[in-house]
Amino acid sequence: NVQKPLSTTKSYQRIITLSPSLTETVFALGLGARVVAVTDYCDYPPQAQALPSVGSYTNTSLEAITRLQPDLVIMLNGQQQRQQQLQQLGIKTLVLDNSTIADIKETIKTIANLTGKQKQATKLLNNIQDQIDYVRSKVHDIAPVRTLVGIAHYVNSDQLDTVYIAGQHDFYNELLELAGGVNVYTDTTVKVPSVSAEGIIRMNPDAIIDVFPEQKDHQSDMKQVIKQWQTLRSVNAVKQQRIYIIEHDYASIPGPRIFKLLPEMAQLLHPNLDWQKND
Amino acid sequence: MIEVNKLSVKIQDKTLLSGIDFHVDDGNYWVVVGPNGSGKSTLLKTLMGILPIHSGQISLNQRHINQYKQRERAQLMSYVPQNSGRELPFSVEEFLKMSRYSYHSPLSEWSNQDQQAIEEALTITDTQSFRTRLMKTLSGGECQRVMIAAALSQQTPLILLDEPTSYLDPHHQVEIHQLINQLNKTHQMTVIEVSHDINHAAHPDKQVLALRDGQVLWQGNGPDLLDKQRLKQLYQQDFTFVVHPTNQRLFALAETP
Amino acid sequence: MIEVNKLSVKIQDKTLLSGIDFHVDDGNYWVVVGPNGSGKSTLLKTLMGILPIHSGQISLNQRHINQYKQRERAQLMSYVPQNSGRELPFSVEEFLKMSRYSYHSPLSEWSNQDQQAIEEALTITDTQSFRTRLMKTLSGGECQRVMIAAALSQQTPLILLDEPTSYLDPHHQVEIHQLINQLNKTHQMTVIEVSHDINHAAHPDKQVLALRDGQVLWQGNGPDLLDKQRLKQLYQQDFTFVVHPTNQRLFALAETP
Amino acid sequence: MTSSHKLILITLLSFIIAFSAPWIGLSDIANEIVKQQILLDIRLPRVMFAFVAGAGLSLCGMVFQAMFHNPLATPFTLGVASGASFGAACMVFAGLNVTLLGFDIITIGAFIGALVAITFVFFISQLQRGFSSETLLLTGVATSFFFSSLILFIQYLSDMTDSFMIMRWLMGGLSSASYHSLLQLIPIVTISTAIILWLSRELNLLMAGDDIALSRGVSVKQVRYLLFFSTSLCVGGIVALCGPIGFIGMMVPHICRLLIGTDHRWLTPATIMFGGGFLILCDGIARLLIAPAEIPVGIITTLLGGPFFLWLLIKRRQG
Amino acid sequence: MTSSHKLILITLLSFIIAFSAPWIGLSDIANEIVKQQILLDIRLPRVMFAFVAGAGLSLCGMVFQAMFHNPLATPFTLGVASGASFGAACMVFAGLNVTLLGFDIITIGAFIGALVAITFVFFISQLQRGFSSETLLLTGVATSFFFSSLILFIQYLSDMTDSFMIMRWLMGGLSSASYHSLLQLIPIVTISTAIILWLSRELNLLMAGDDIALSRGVSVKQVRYLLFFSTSLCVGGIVALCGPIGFIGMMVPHICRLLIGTDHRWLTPATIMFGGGFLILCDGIARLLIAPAEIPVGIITTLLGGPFFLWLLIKRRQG
Ligand SMILES: Nc1ncnc2c1ncn2[C@@H]1O[C@H](COP(=O)(O)OP(=O)(O)OP(=O)(O)O)[C@@H](O)[C@H]1O
Ligand SMILES: Nc1ncnc2c1ncn2[C@@H]1O[C@H](COP(=O)(O)OP(=O)(O)OP(=O)(O)O)[C@@H](O)[C@H]1O
Ligand SMILES: [Mg+2]
Ligand SMILES: [Mg+2]
Repeated sequence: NVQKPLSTTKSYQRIITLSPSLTETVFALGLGARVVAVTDYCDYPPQAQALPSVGSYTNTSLEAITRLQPDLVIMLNGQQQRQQQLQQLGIKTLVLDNSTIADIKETIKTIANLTGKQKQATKLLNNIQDQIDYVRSKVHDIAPVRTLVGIAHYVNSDQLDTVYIAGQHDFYNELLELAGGVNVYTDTTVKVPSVSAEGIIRMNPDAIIDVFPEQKDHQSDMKQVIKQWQTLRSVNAVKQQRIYIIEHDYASIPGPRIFKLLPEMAQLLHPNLDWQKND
Repeated sequence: MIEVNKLSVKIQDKTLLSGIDFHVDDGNYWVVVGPNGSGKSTLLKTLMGILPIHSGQISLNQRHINQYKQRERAQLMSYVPQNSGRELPFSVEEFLKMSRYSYHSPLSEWSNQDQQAIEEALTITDTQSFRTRLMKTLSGGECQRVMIAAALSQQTPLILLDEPTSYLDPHHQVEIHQLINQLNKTHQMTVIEVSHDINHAAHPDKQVLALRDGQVLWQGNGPDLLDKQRLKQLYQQDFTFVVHPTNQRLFALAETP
Repeated sequence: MIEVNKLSVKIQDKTLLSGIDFHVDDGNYWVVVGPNGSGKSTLLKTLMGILPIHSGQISLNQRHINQYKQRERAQLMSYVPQNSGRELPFSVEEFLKMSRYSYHSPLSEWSNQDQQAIEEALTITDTQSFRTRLMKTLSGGECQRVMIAAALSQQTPLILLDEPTSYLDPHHQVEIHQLINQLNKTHQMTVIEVSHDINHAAHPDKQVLALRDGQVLWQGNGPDLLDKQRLKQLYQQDFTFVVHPTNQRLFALAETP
Repeated sequence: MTSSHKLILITLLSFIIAFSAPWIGLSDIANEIVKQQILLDIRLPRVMFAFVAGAGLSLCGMVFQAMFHNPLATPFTLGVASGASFGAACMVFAGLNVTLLGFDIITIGAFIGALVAITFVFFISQLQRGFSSETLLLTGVATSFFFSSLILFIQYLSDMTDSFMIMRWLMGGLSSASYHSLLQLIPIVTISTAIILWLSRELNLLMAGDDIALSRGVSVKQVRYLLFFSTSLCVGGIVALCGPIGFIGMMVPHICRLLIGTDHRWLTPATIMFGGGFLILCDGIARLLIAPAEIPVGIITTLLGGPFFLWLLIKRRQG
Repeated sequence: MTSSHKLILITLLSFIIAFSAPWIGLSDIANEIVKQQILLDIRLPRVMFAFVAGAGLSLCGMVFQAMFHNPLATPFTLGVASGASFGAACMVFAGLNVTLLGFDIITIGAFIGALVAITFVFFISQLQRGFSSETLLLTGVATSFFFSSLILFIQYLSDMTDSFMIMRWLMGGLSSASYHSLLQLIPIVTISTAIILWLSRELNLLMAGDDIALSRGVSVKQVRYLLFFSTSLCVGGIVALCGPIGFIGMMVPHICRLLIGTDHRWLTPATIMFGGGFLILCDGIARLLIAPAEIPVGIITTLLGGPFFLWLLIKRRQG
């Protein structure tokens, strides 16, 4: 039983979003008042935290959703199995993808179209485009910096263990290129490659950007992280002290705020440019 | 009942039996004798379908034995293996009930007849008192008697016994042999028994198959086994003979140098 | 050599042996007889340290047996269990080598003496030809002989044998008994053997311990066992006696009704 | 207490759990329609699904343990589950979103994976002349490892989202239960259960060893093939629909053995009842303990079943 | 070929692998200093670490299989590994950042977890009067399940990143190898190996059954305790430092048994050599196959070892 296309005229009033990035997008479009529930990890904006939860990202409760009688459930395409079950219960669903920059923009448009928030969407998208254009204008004729983007590794030890880095497929890679860098990892087979010391020494990046999504309940201190990287004495980035750490709660959420990473990355990679002008 | 023709049995290129020819009529009592490793157990296992025939053939009631389903075979013959049963996780009664397998379909009820078969077997092997004991807690001789009881519960016209009286004390040895004799005589049960007791084999009502190195050395009537020459050839052992005081038959005693 | 005082043995509240008193001198040959389930195997296992003493005591060379390390015990006594060995994943030679355990530390070399002990055991039990065979491919009697060979390889002054001649053909029965007699006579080896063969037990050089229901019914010199009354009491079985033609001693035959 | 009394008690408890499970924690819902929907469309199929899956997994575990004389055997030992998981992982990785004959593609992938694993193990065991239990076991274990590492490999190749989905799938769970999936599961489990119940007496005899089984009239080889294929299919089906739930298949048979003994004519029904009821219970707790969120059911089965098993074990030994 | 020849061959192969592994794939690096750093600071300790860990895990697997007469036993069967993993997961979850006596907190947590599991299993087995192998085995399995589900629970409670870390840790791997961790591992593994080598003959006798072992002079109970504690500590140490690497401990002993037979005086050294060499080989492949990225070593061990094992199994049966 395939669901009928969602109506663009009916204005959905009871929305449940099943991932942090979707929650953020929905709120950014000014739909906050229509959201009746979110998931455990949706803690931005703060209003979202006050809403009831229907479980975690991988483990949402069918029963909890049904109890709230939503008229639309928005989810990412990793949660398809839930979609089928919700459809069987007669609940409308919307499945979206947020894995690339284009996808993130498309998500904003799609949700806006279904909820009559086209105006807010245009504003949000223009805002994003401005940010992109501004950074691009600054870095477009400068040689890109060979950069390694670390996205996860264990920090509470002296030794650098396995590091998961941005591959060629994700939005970090896109952001990096927009910010005037180029990914030192060029292979395309592995989406989230893991490397150890030897691999990093081989790739020999000129800069290292280590992204940490959140630091709320962890006391791991960033000096320790720097120390870990410094064990790789022969790497250019270490020699030139170009190890940068980015810590933001939004750094791993592919929602509208992810674009804030762009100017930050660009400034780290090209500190000599004039970044004073405000946008 | 059983016709064995040019039977040979191999395990991984090793010949355990070759050119075995003999036949067993209904109601016969055969004793298989021979030195250790001569293939006696192998013969019983092959009859029971545990080891495959390599060449030659065995027919049971004029039908090739491989044409029987295992269940049909089990209704015709039961088997007491040599040296086994001591590690089984069952109680004696459970184990005996399992012997009635071939008479049942999954849905059939446990009948009076089944229960009677078991009770009889328990009584005549003197094992009633172990009924609820776990097999693995029995002594060697107790376990051996339970194994015999299990085979008897199967109520088959033919029974294969591999050294059934090993581990039995003199009283139970006599009793079990008495019992088998009686089954053979009054119920026409056909018996094939492996034994190292030549005086037991030499009984006039019994026939003897003497194996050596996987071949038949001799077969004939029981009393004819008691021949100095023949026994010497079979076992490489000298015997002297005395006359048994009660039955007046010859009784062989192994000579010790 | 061994002194057993008021020994009793229990398994989970069940008394297997109680009030056992006997003592074994150096060079004695004791035969333990008794009906099935009378506790013969239990006694040997307790002596060997496989079952714990519940009350009473056993001393070995005037020292309480629990004061010996297991390794020291194994240098003083070896053991042939009843019914075992048929599932072992070793070759015969490997298994025999394992018998020399107590003479070695992890670093000590395999000595000529070790090899000689094994070769001798292989030869006298007639098992040389199985040397490289896996234990689990042997026939019942072959395996039994290997178990005896393994105990002999241990070269102890005392040997415990639990029905060592079960499964053996007449020739090997004679041979093994011959062998044990000889070890007892010429090497002063102390022997405790469990047997159901009362004629074997009734030899003048042997002493007999008769168990019934976990208690000592009688103990004394071998020939004194052959008493109609005593045997009846022990086994609930009647015997007649003939005179053995070669050694002129009494020979008991179980009466069949 | 005799075995039959114990069996009746287990069955009764199991039914009480089954019939009360759907009703718990519903009182706070005012809206009758919502209540109906939750009860009929969500909980009822889920409870039934839990019963069928729990019963099936426990039963297959019991069969494998008896057949291989090995207390460590599980329904997953012969590689069926890892084959199924591999199939599922492939489908997640390929990212297809198709429904064929009413089955979603992950389920189909899992079932094909299970079949491939079964065929492979069977074929290898044939190459080895005969079907001896130890080599079959080792072949199964090697196969299981092999598929597991292929899964790891796929997980390694995929992005974080897919990798999470695969991990989630590997944890197993009943959240995909619906009338639809129930209808898919029931025939497979019923047929396998029927075959196994049919072969209870043969299972007892297999435990006594091949020689004794043969001499009592069991066609050992055929029975073993039949058991191998029917349990494997059953496990394949269950794993395809709800992922591997480890503890049930391994420990429920042991618990039941401690409760009711080793005779398969009692053990088989007891295992079915206990396994089914136990999974319903655990799933209920998993759903309600920190509602609205759900705890993966595998956590509850173990945290509840593990101590219970140890308690039984100690009690038996000391008693 | 006699056993001693085979052992020499295995040792030789293992050494060739060990000595060539650090040198492969270095030629394309022009910078001599970089080359030196990779060779001395990264590869050398890693190769040595791989040898020690591989040898240790295989050896413990071999001991457990012999001690329990069970081909499915692994160094992880008695719950040591899941205890260690649980300890590690706790530390990841708590997010502490302390170094004690030169050990980082995860390692300490893992080791404490292992000790807790060992003590628990030991204590339970004591409650059951005696130390019979089947109940010990089942106790261990239940314990193992129990800790595993506690891990799942922690994973469930933690956020995505932590949960990803724990998952990663559970895959196991050698990338944390350094001279530092090597120095921590060597004493534990060396002592345990020495004890096990010392008890080779006792292991043979345990395989023959307790009665025979006792009558040959083995103090069965003491030997079993000694083996239990020394293997458990060894496994605990290895798992604490490089996570559970499953295949090695289960399958390498079986491979070696097929190669060299069941006599532990040959099997023990062969298992050490093969296990060590094999893990170096697999780790090398894992590092180099898609360099600069790395594949988890567990994938390679299984994809390489599984087919090899099956091939040996078929060959023996047919030969
Ligand atoms: N799997 C096997 N592989 C190789 N040889 C075997 C195998 N099984 C049995 N044999 C050999 O076949 C021969 C016959 O064995 P069988 O068990 O039939 O002897 P038996 O006459 O019953 O001896 P016993 O009187 O000792 O019981 C023996 O020499 C035995 O070693
Ligand atoms: N684990 C156990 N639990 C309960 N009873 C046992 C256990 N082990 C042995 N028994 C009983 O103890 C008694 C003595 O056993 P034992 O094995 O010593 O007898 P035995 O004299 O060697 O007999 P046999 O001549 O049959 O070998 C037997 O009645 C046996 O059933
Ligand atoms: Mg035989
Ligand atoms: Mg006995």
